[in-house]
Amino acid sequence: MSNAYPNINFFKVDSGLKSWLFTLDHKRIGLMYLLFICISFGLGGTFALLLRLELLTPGTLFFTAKEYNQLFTLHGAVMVFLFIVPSIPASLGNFLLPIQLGTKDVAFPRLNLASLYVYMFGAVFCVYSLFAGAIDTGWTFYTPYSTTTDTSVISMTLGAFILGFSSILTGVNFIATIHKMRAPGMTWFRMPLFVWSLYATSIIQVLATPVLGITLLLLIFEKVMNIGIFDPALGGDPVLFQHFFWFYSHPAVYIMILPAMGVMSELVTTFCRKNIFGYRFVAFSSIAIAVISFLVWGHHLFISGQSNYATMLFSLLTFLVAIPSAIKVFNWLATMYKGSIYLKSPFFYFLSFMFLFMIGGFTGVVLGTLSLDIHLHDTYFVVAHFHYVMMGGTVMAFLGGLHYWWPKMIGKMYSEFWANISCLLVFVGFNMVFFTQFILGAKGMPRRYYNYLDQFQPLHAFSTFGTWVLGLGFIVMLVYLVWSLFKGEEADANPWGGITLEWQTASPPPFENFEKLPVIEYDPYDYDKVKPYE
Amino acid sequence: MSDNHHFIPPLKYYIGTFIALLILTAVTVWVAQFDLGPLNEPVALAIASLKAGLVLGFFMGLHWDKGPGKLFFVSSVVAMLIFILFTMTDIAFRGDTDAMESGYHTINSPVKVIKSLPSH
Amino acid sequence: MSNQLVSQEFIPHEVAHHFDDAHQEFESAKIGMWAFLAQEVLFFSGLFVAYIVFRYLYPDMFVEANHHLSWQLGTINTVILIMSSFTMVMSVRSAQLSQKKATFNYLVATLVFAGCFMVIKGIEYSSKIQHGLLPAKWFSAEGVSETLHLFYGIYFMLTGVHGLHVLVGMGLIIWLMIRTKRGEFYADYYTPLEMVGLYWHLVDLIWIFLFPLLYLVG
Amino acid sequence: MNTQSLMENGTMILPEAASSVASSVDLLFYVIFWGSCLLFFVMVGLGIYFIVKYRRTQSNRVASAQITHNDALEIGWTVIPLILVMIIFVWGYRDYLKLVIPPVGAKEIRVVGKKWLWEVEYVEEGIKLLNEIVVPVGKPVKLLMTATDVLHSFYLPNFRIKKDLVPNRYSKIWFYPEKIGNYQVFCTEYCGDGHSSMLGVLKVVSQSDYDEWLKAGNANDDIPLLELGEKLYKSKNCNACHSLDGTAMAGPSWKGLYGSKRQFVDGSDAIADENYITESILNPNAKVVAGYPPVMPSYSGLLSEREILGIIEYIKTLK
Repeated sequence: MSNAYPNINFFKVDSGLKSWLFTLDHKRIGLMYLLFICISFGLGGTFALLLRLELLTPGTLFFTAKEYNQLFTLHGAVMVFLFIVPSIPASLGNFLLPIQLGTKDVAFPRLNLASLYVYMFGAVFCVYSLFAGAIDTGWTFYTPYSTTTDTSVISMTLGAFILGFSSILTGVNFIATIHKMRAPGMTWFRMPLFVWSLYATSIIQVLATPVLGITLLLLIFEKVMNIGIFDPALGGDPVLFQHFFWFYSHPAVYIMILPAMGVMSELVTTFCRKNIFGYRFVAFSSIAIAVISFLVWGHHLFISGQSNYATMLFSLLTFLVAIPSAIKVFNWLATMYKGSIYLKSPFFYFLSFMFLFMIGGFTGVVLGTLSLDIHLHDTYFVVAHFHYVMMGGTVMAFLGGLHYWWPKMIGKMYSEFWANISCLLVFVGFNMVFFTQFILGAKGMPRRYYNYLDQFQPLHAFSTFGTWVLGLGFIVMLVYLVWSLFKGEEADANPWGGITLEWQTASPPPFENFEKLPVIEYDPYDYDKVKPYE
Repeated sequence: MSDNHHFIPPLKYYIGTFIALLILTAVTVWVAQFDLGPLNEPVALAIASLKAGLVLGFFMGLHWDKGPGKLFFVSSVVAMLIFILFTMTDIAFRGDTDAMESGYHTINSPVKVIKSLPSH
Repeated sequence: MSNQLVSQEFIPHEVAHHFDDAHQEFESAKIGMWAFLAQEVLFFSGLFVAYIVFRYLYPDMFVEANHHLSWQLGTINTVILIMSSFTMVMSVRSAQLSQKKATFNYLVATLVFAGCFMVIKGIEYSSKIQHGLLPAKWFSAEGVSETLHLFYGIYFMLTGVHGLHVLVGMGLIIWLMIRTKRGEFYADYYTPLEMVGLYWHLVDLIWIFLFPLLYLVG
Repeated sequence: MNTQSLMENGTMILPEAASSVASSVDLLFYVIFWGSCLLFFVMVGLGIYFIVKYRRTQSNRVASAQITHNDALEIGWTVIPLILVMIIFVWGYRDYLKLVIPPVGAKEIRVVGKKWLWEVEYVEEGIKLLNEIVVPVGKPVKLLMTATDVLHSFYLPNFRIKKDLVPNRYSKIWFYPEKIGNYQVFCTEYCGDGHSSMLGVLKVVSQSDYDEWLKAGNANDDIPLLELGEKLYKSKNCNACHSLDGTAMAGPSWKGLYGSKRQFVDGSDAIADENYITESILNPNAKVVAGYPPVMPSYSGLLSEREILGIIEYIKTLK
């Protein structure tokens, strides 16, 4: 079996639907993940457009209160569990991790395929929930509302429970791969920073996701047989549910953002042709974020009736997590200094990320501050903050990575002109939607409101207009990417002049990733030693 | 293929562990007959931890393991302890500041209430 | 030494294409397994937190509940699980020594112990059901404190999830028995045995903590 | 009942501060805000400068220097932000304690949150209000709150305070009103279909008005019945669940309700007359109309006989 197809690219090595459904090739699995993730993003985005449309005016426009509640719940649940948690690790990570490590595949290819099927199985439950009286609890499933509502809480939580295992399997696989499958000469400190960030992500996936599993299992049992642990009417404690839920869901936020940070490190080095500034600080800050992420979940409970000692402790630790994130941003900026900056669409996404993530980070400091959080908690300020981090951060990085690696994965180039247009539309639309929400929130507009006071209307309307610009940006992107699939120019092996391992093999890569397995002699971003452009 | 031959632990470790586990089970049941007051839980958990250590070290081979297994297991236990302890900082201290209500706003506080209210 | 044995009794193992050698394959599996076990610990941690929180909130209720549980049955089950752990580890050891028959027999013993554990668990469950000591919806016991159903909510979740792990383990052991019979495990390759062994010991490990917490401390 | 506008009053992005602690909270907000703006614009400026100066050209095809690290710089931008956020933490925590720990002698008012209204009770005075709290200016007030069904959260933007209401538990919140006016109360913990209608108002009045209000009680005797009913429809939050135009919300619409035949979940039916409507207000779960969840709270003790009559008169007019 080994080296049977040294030079044939992985698309051509085999064909037919079966060759995809039963493939063990990490590249094909990554692409299938990418497809499902994009579909989920489209679904979640559609819910977002609809719910913003309803908020164009106060009072009823198209939907009833219940339908609106279902819309924002589905938007949250689909975006979090189906899109953003697996987005970068399972698609881009799956495709690139073995290549960047200089190996043929992940450690457990069958487990990798299993995780894809588990993902699809979980997705079936989530989609079923759409039709069986869509869930209306908010994606946080807070008790006792979730235990008393008559919507399809069970199928959605079961879906999320199953998706959790998909995430765990990916994490286990990546950990074993990074520990054991590195190419000869690739020491820990010669790994690309994207790999470091995936390692940190995997730690969180493995250690935090099972708690989500048991939480949702308890919630399901709570609904089926009233075990009462979270039900105040039976002597249970609803605030305990919030502890359980956020013990996973806060680290999960870092499952979402850490791989994005890894993508940023790749983009900035390649497009500046420069060694990353402070490799070890950037690498260790990923691990630091992973560790600290387990210590801060209580900042979601500042007004829940949690004890004041816990509140103090969690606020203190929350501030600590700001530091490694700040280090990364400073280091990326420093990397640009004296570089040779190549202004192409992936780098525009890098710049968007920097811009938006900084705003997300600064408002995070505001929210971590106890006295201010009391005012801002559960207002649009929080909504805007996490969209700046999740969408302005993770989605921008996802798009940046997608554009950066698209020629590598597909072997085709897309239209740079339309890519720039779409990046601009997304950036402008995004700020229109969410910057207004900072003001709304600070002025006191609570979140999850179907109806609102008339005085808030101008800003709400502006925000809704923004979603149309944003939506247009994504439609443009969809068009030129699909177009490039069929009509795009053939891509070079190394269109950007990168020097990490994926750029040293063909586009698309051969079945076993490299013609000859590489031996690593340099640091990953050593542009003094490796000069692909000469 | 010479590097494939794994280290095979001597049998005495397995038998020793087995007997020690049985003895410790007997001990924990025996100790439970006595009421040690606040020490009940710590003693039972200490014995359980000792048993767990034996299982981990010998049956699961961590004693001989050169890979990151120990690190993984320790991190999972640490994560669990964080989960327990941090949750308990909430559960065990709710209403903790009730006692401060009589005094707090007199501590050089810039809250205007102090000046205008004689009760402070 | 094993080449001869392989030809007679065993099916030689083929290293998967993406690994350099069998050693890397084995070590990868082991790291993956330890990562998975870490996941298992955290999965149970939620139930332990629930236990601790409610024990803190309702200490008297836990003392009362303790009198309902039979420490004798708990002790027997503990001993059974320890014995099954021992036979499991002996089975792996026999495979390391390429002793096919012993490997198989130890697996059978492990399976039998696991079965006994589940039977005793069943006896305990049926007596709880008889007395109506069940989670809230079905709780019908009389003359006990109001919140006792919370203890049984936690009790059934803890032992139920643990029991589910035992059942999964039994399935895995049967799968191992079939593969052993076919002669797939020998000195150079026994990865699945080792991995299921680790899993089985973890299930034992969790019971080691459940036993004093549920049956003894009261 | 109009509350003062959150959008129009106040500083740049915060609503008007109406309590003693709010000004200190706002100061910290703006300190972080302007500090962040400064750092943000320095970073963005540097970024733009780098892009312009170091963009790829024929003469700049290769990075002009490969700088791998600079320990002093990196330790600097690790330690300095750490110190800054620790200062913010301590400041925030000190203000937090002021916000959550009530002073002695604060007037205690009970608040119960339920789907989807606020029940307010003055225990000493024996007054019950709905979605409305009346307090005198210049006296600290403590709210002792609980919920009866799901989580709710009591939010007073002008006072910068918010607290969850948890079933089976009491939570408390306090404030010191400094200015006379009507202030908006929101529910900020998602609680179902009527979440966004679970509004209330805090009326801060002068001491003399307050004393007069206490004396007068909560009588609505001088308003004609029909007008009273129309007023109560909004002020008692009937509008959260009952529409006037025939749309089904959490509860049946009031349009054409009077005199119609009602089909109940248990299969029985009845004509909606005065007695039926009164029963539905005081004991809503006795007869639940088919197709609707049994979520309406009882208004027993919250509405006087005259007020119920007013509502019935009002329903009669909705054909």
